[in-house]
Amino acid sequence: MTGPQIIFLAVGAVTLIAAIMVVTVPRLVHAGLWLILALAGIAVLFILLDNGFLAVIQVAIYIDAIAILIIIGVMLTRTAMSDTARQINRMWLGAAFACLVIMAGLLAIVSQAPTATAGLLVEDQVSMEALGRVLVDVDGFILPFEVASVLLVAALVGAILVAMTPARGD
Amino acid sequence: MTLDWLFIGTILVVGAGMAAAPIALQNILGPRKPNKTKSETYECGIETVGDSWVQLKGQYYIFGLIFLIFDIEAVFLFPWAVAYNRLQFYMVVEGVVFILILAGGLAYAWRKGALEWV
Amino acid sequence: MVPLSWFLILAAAIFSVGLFGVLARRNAIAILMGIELMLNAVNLNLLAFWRYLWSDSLTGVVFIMIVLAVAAAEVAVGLALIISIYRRRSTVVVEEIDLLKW
Amino acid sequence: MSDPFTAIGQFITDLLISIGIDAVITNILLTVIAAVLLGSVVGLVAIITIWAERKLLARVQDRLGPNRVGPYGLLQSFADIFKLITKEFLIPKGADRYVFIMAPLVVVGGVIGLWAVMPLAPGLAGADINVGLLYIIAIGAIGTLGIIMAGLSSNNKYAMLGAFRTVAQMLSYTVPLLLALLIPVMLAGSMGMTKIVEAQSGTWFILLAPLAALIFFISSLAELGRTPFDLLEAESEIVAGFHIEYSGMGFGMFMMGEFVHAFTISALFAVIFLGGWQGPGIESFPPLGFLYFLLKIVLVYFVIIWIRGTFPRIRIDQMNSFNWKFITPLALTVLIVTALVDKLAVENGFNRTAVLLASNAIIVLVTAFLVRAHAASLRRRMEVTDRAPIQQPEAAGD
Repeated sequence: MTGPQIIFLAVGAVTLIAAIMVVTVPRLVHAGLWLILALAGIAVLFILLDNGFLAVIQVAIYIDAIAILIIIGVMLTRTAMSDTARQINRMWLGAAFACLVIMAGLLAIVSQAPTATAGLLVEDQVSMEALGRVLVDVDGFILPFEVASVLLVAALVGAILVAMTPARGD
Repeated sequence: MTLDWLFIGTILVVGAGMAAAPIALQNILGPRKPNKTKSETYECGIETVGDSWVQLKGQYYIFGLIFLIFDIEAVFLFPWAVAYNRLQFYMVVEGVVFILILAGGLAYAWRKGALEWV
Repeated sequence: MVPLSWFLILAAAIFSVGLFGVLARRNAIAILMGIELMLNAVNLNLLAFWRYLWSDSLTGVVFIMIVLAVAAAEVAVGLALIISIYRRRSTVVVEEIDLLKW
Repeated sequence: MSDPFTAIGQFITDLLISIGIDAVITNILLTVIAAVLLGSVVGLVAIITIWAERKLLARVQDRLGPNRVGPYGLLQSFADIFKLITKEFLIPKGADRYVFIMAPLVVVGGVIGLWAVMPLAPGLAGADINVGLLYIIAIGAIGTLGIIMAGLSSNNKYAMLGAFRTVAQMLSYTVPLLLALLIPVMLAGSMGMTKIVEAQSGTWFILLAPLAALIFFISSLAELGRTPFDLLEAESEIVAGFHIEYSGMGFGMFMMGEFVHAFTISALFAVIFLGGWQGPGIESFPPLGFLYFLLKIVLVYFVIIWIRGTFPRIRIDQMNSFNWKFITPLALTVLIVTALVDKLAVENGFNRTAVLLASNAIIVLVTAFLVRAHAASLRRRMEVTDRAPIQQPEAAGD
């Protein structure tokens, strides 16, 4: 057992428990807070995978923006469904079974995964400058880069259009 | 590199500890005589009616939404900004186009009246 | 060093948990949370593969950034739809919004 | 190897290895000790900051300020701490116990965590990661989460409304903050905080990007919830907002988080725009850099207190439109103009400082003209309708 392995097991266990809590706790606000813990666990795992940039943007986007937005959404729609109401639908046993089957399938595939060892990273592979360059290079990812911008604007426009439509009697 | 992240993890824990220690200390030193009136919700002396879950305005969602979109924009733009000094002119223009598209989104929200505090 | 398979197993487990949330939860926002968990598991998988097998190119990192952008757009529009439905129908239970038109 | 901090670190490392501790464990141990030390020092600095702020604010308002406990009232903050510690920690009825207690921890932890990447002196920075600035943004916004937790768990209508208003304000003002921070990154060519400071060895960024510095400063004030943006915690008008149900040290920790945050923002401004530890003579004697850094922090912090003592509070709709209709479009314009002009200037061999200053000046002039025209049209409309001036001319205006 090396240091990273111990950290992986601890963080992985916390992440998994948090994920299970997200889908099982009855109070939705608590589910949101557990979701934040799970996302933070994933960020630590990103650091273990030697990519500090993605770890930081995981916190910046998922925890600071998406999770907060979800909690705001929970608060806005809270009166529609009380926390004491049934949160799990009638077919949850079937769903659990299906998930177990899928997990078994995934594990079967994972068992065939190559036993690769991580090579040493050279500075260039984690350098922000190379990443910034490849994002706007015509031989790089210029198209996804600009399309991402269009996608974000489309989401912004669409969400404002849908959420701002006045309801009856509003 | 790894030690840097260890440092960050430790200081985050220490930071939380800096807040936890006084609160724990207060729990030991401070008095603890709870009574019914004391643990009532504080509402300037008026008795609380109903539960605390007031209906929030949809406006908060719009602000969170615009923040989310610009947050992601920034994440895409920060690597671009780091590489800025070594980029050719057309690459800078691509970044500017990226910003302009999002500025268009902001202009739409403005025209639609989503930015007003109601 | 942590073996690659550990990351893959953890990602598979988180993915399945998220899928359970999507299939079994009644509240639409809880379903969105399940989807976020699944996307995160996918990201973890992508980054593990990038680190162990393709660390000589930046494709994996850019891929994850795009997934983040898509996840954000999905949450933005999804929540807007849920809020809109809530305003019109006063419900967020997915079983009760199974009509295409009302 | 020449600077004393590396030398001291090396000395302690050698010492520990020589008494038979494994090299890796030594490194880990030293890192943890350094982090604990830095975190505690920052936490303690807040106590002095509170005294300094109260004293200065009192002088601005022609009062004496704390002067009973200790010389010049220096021990006043400690007296306050002892008072708060001996109070009862109330958890209101129906509150969400664990979330309620966790909330101040998240707020304070997030603020102190910012110091991890702060370059304190040449060769002395807690963690020199290459995404330092993005880390600042990510962890800096964690406070929002703490506020939401406090609001949700208090089981109080006012706490909840206050929390969501605060969150809306913080989220809104993060947008111009993000856009303004892109400019120093562009100029420095790095997100590492140490690299940003090193890039300012010639000219400080406040000269290259004065508007970005101003936008960063204003939106930081709003994130802090400081005057003139303290309308959400206005003690004299509405109850305290999201921390209404916190008593004793729970409240004290939110307070401490706020003061440490103000201090941290000053430090960030000093690092990003005022050259951090840069100053004359640091090459020959690096520890001097620490002194320069401290001086710059105190300078910025003084300006924050000065503003607090001077400006009135703004209304919530003014706060909102000031952000979305003035600062954010301005930040977008500054970003685009800087990106294009700087590239063209550098490619054609112009002087970077002169060109950037000139473009900033032009933006200021155009903005002033537009705001003037807008205010004039508002005034005209008011005269035509002959109504009482319900709506003030744009908060940003004259």
